[in-house]
Amino acid sequence: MEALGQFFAIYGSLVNFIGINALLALSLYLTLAAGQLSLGSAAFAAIGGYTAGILTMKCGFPFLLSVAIGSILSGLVGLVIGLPVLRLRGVFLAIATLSFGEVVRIIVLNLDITGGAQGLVGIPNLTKTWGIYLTLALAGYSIARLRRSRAGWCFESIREDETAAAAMGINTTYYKTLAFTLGALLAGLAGGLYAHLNYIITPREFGFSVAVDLLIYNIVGGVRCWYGPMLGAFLLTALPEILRGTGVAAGPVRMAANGLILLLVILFLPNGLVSVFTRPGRPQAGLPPAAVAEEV
Amino acid sequence: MLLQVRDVTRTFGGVKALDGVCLEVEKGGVHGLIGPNGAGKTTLINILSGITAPSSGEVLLDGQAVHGLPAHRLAAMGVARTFQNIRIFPAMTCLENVMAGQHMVASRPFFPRLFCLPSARRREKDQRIEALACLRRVGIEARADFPAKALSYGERRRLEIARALASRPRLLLLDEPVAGMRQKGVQEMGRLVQSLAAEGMTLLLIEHNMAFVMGLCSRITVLNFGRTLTTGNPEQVSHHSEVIEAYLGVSESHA
Amino acid sequence: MRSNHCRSGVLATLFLAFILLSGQLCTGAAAAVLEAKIGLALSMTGGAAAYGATQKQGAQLAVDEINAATGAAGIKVVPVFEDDASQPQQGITVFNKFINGDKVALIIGPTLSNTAQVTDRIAQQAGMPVLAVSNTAKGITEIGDYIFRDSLTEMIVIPYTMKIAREKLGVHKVAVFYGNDDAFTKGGYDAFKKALADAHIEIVTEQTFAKGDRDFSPQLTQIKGKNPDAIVVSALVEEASGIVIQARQLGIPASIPIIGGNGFNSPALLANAGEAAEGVMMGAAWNASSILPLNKKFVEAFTAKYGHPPDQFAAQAYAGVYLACEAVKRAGSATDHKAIRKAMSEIKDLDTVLGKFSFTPERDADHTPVVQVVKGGKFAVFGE
Amino acid sequence: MDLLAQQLINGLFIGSVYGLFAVGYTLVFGVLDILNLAHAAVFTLGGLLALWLVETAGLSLWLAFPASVLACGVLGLILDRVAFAPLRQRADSNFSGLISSIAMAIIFESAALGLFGARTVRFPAHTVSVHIWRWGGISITSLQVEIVAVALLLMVGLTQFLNRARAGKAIRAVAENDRTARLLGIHVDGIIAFTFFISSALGGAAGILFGLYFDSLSPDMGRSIELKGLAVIILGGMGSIPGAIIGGLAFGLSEVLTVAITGTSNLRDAVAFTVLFAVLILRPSGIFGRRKMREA
Amino acid sequence: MLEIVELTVAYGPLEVVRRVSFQVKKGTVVTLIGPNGAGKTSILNAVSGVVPARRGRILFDGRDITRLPAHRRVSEGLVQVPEGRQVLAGMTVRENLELGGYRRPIREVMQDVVRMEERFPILGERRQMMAGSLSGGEQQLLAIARGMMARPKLLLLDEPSLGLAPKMVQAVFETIAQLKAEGLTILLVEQNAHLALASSSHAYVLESGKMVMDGPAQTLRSEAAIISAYLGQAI
Repeated sequence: MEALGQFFAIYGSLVNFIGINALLALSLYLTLAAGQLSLGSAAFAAIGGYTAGILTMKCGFPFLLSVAIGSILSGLVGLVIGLPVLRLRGVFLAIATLSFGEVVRIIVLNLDITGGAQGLVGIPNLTKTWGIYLTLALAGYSIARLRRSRAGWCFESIREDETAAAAMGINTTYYKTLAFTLGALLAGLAGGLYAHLNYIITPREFGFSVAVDLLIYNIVGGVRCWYGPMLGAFLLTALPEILRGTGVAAGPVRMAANGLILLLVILFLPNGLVSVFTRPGRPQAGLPPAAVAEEV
Repeated sequence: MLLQVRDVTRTFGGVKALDGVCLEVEKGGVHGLIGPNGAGKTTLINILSGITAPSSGEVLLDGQAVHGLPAHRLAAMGVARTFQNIRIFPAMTCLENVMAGQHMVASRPFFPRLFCLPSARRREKDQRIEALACLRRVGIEARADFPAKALSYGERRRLEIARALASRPRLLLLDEPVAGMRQKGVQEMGRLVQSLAAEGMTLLLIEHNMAFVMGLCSRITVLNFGRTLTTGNPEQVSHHSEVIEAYLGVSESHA
Repeated sequence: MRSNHCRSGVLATLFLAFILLSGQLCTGAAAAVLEAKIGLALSMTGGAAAYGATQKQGAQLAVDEINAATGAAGIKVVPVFEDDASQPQQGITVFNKFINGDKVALIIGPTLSNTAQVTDRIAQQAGMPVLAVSNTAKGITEIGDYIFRDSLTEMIVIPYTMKIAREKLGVHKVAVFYGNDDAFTKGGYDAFKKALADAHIEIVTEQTFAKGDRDFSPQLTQIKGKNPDAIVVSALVEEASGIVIQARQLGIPASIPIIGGNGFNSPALLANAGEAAEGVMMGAAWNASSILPLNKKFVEAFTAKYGHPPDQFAAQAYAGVYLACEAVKRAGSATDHKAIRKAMSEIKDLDTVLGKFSFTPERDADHTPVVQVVKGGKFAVFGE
Repeated sequence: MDLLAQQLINGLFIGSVYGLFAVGYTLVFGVLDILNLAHAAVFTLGGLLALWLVETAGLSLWLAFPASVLACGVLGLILDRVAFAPLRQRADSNFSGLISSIAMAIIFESAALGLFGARTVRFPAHTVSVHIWRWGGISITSLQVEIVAVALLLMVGLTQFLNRARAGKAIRAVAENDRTARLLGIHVDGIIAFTFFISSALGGAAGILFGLYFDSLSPDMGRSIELKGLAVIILGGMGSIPGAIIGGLAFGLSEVLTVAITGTSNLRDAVAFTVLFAVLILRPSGIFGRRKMREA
Repeated sequence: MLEIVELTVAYGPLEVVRRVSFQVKKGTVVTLIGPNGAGKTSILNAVSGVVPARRGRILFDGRDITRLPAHRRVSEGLVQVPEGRQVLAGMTVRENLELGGYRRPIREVMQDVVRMEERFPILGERRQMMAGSLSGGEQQLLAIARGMMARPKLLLLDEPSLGLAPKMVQAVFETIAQLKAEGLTILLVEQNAHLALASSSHAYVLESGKMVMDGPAQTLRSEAAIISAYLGQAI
């Protein structure tokens, strides 16, 4: 028990970050689940985080209300942005959302109310570990339950084959936008929790590299299953500490090890870490269908 | 008439894939659409299912103009289809593929599911039973829990049809349902099509296997170079000299 | 259906393995008489890697010197260097590890003010003394009574510099150029703005750049068009060198001085800007050209060991290790954080490479800044 | 008037730098439809390696330049072999390729950090002689002229290579239809490796010129240009060589004109990325792109 | 010249060609006919090396080339003109021709390009046009000419009449007849059975991945079975 206490004393904050990153990864997962590659989650987290932080700090709103408003505002922005950008596909969508993220970051940097580069300082520390994990559990549960609902079926069908999904009667525009908006809502929520974790948030914490990190969590964890992104977030957030623990020297070597592990996962676990846990016995053979269809 | 196609033209970058095509499909009939490769058959099916819009012309479904409507609206009006290059959802199981196909007819509210209400479980159970029935219908019930990508070619075709059936369509468009199948599979597919027609479903099918087409269809339309060559019953069509020419090439007597 | 296959047990197993793994780290600190374990949280990778690297060099030099003289000084330093990757998130874990795992006497760092805003609160709550050696942002020492810093802030350095500039150069209208996406440079800008207002100097234009920018010509062109008496720049040395070179290339004459703050006080400015740096003025916490024996010895030893001269960050880290040792020595304990805190706060007029050093009652550095100018490829004290 | 003229020159110049970076970037995208996010890391290594050759190995720049460009080409071959070739048959190859290129970027950057240190360094003074010409209030340096010239030369040269040389035509054939290319007897895998070689060599060359002009090289120097490079190849049309250069110029000019017109530089990047966003929405194929929008 | 022994081609679980054997003698035109999906294209692709043979052997000029990479087979003189023409639409007509001779010395190629443009005047007229802007028939001629640029010993023609207007079909088959007269060996895949049989000496009939019949083209032309394979028993 003492070891556990010791563990939490050192790694309590890491546990918090894992929870937040898992939430953010889930928010991206929602759009990926509908087959859309978005890199906007970091920007939505910024919108939610700054809104919530400012409301608590400057308007004296209660914590939960601030976080809720931040999340809803982020969702609304997601809706407005989603409608035009979701006509794009693949990397084009990714880059459009990325440039949206840059614009958000620069706006935050230039506003007075956000504290500019020095960040929003002095946000009360109200987010608790149990709060993060309760949210994560609820979000994870909801997303897991979403799977068999109408929207869940639509997301999955669109991801698998958008044309076939449309021919089956799915209003693809509606459901893509829905996925995007829900993702923004969740990212905003995670941002709000994050803002109340460390007394301070700065624009740099919501930049390009964070957006890419979230994508990496999803791909490494696996996007075929709702817990994949959480697993990815867990592993990659903890990785620097694991490497620190195993005595890999600080600095470039640790960074290289980080990159190497990412590379190995991509090369050898095509469906991410979750595929390690997929029960064998279910036949998985076969080329992607496109290869078959083309030749016959 | 369930379906009327009037003077439909579709161009792609200056090339006319369809050029003034007319077509009428009776309610409850099995209508064949044949013609050599590149005749525009698939383009026509794409227009009828809303994947592409016609450049000009009209499509009427039950007397109502539907051309240019998006695919999901046409599906809501009872049009289902399969694809020539089989577009099943490879990562889902067969049962899941069919359950996804129930989109138009199944009620799946989120909140009862979220709270694990019995109603949600009951509903899902019913839908599962119905989906299994669709799989049974096409003869791959035993594959229900297989991932779709693990199926053989013929099974994939059938799965795609099962998925289309799940939406209980009025009009089913089949794009080469027996391509690449062996004789036994062809016969089974023929029986399936007949039984569907017997239940009052209307079918429009593209197929190269003439035995299949001739044996099943009450009427056949022949396309060549984007135009309607002729429409008639199998007997008329198979003895139509232009049809034979289109298929076998210019025979020497004509050359 | 597939959700049946999702097993949370897997997560739990991983988690357990992780706990076991980390348990190994916590093999407690061996107790030796006055063996001072000092945690140094520095940015060795990421955006601030260049600063972390030079800080580590400066600190290591001090550690080596102190340990070489252990017999006389009666104290042995065991440094624990950790990389926070320039990220607050990792900084927190590093601090928690220092406090609860390594059980260090005190912590030096972290490199970035943004990180310090977060980590120092943790240390304050845990009653762990922290000595900042590079944070210059507002409000760091206000976090609590366990937070000290030996880095003179821009708020002190810059007003002094502007006063001198106005008196000696007759500067009346200036252009301000600063990095607006970085806490240090933005803080410097705030300090400049306040100092300029206090000194009644007019600002003709304000321009900004972003961290990592290499091309400053559009902004400098705008500035040139406004004909200021001087250009006041708040930048770190990477950007500072580029700004200085490009200003001169664009034909802004040497008669219009460029005035900077702490960020400019680095040999990298001389190395990277070369001749263009001639005449650049800066307020700084550390006098690189000081001929005081302590400082001369430091510069020589540093240059000999690493092959390049030290910068202000190295000097402040170097001084920080000495200050930390002094506090531990006076407290007579490497584990009594309260005593170390008290001893630290009582340091007065200690000879360091920064000059005669004391802590203010607010635990900030108290020593006179210096206004330097680049002359003949070297830093010189302005007006001397 | 001088002011505006000078700003236009500034824009032309920085635009050429963006273009130089983007040329190699866009080449790989044109052939493989994959964003190679390690391009920025190769760019950095190119500059740092040339510096090391000049400073430590004592070579003249005329030797160091080709040597390090060649070395970067070899890095490109490694990149292809390790990060891209193994994924090529995978259905999600541009998803996973994106991630593996990020992994390689991390590894390359850590190598730069480990080998060359984190400090910002520069080529020894007078490695190249610099002239400054002044007319009235306008000034241009010889290096600026040289870089614009190199950018234009590369644009023309590379376009000519692709249009006239047999290997260039083979690259275009592979880009258009790799199956047909194979039927024509083109060794497709070899051509792809060759494309990576050229692309990375160009990236390295851009890194050296960048380092020479700005007198500053550091392991993270690729980061700030990476995102802008992405913007440039979208503006120019992915895969289009003239597009990359002209897109670079357009992006550079949009930056300086924002500064010149508004008088402040706070919104410089925000305007640039808003333009990018708008271009994506209104004309996803870019200014010079003729290719259809591609699926993910 | 070409001998196929027990060739099986499969995509994942799906075997599209099962144990097919046939041969093409030097200087002859041999046709593979059969309905859509019979596996004709897959055989050609296996011979060209763009899809792997799952089982069986491919012998060319007596040499086993089953494992030879595709680009090396072109050097050996085994050249495919793919179905649907597959010209490089974004490149000019001339560039398409040049790339046809990719594996040959550049000087010879330039001479051959000129020769080819003389032979197909329409291609000469359009040499600077994008190949994608040609009509279907012109594209087919270009594809054949491009294939000839490799100086093939054996030309594999996949559905040259596909989607072409009757007039163009005739032009294409006239070209094939000329090539045959010049002594070129051709393996032809065609759904236009009459034309194909008229221009070839031997034919193999495929159905569902299996060889169901073969014989001299003249004999097969009168076979009712051919017609039934295409139009079903109804005729």
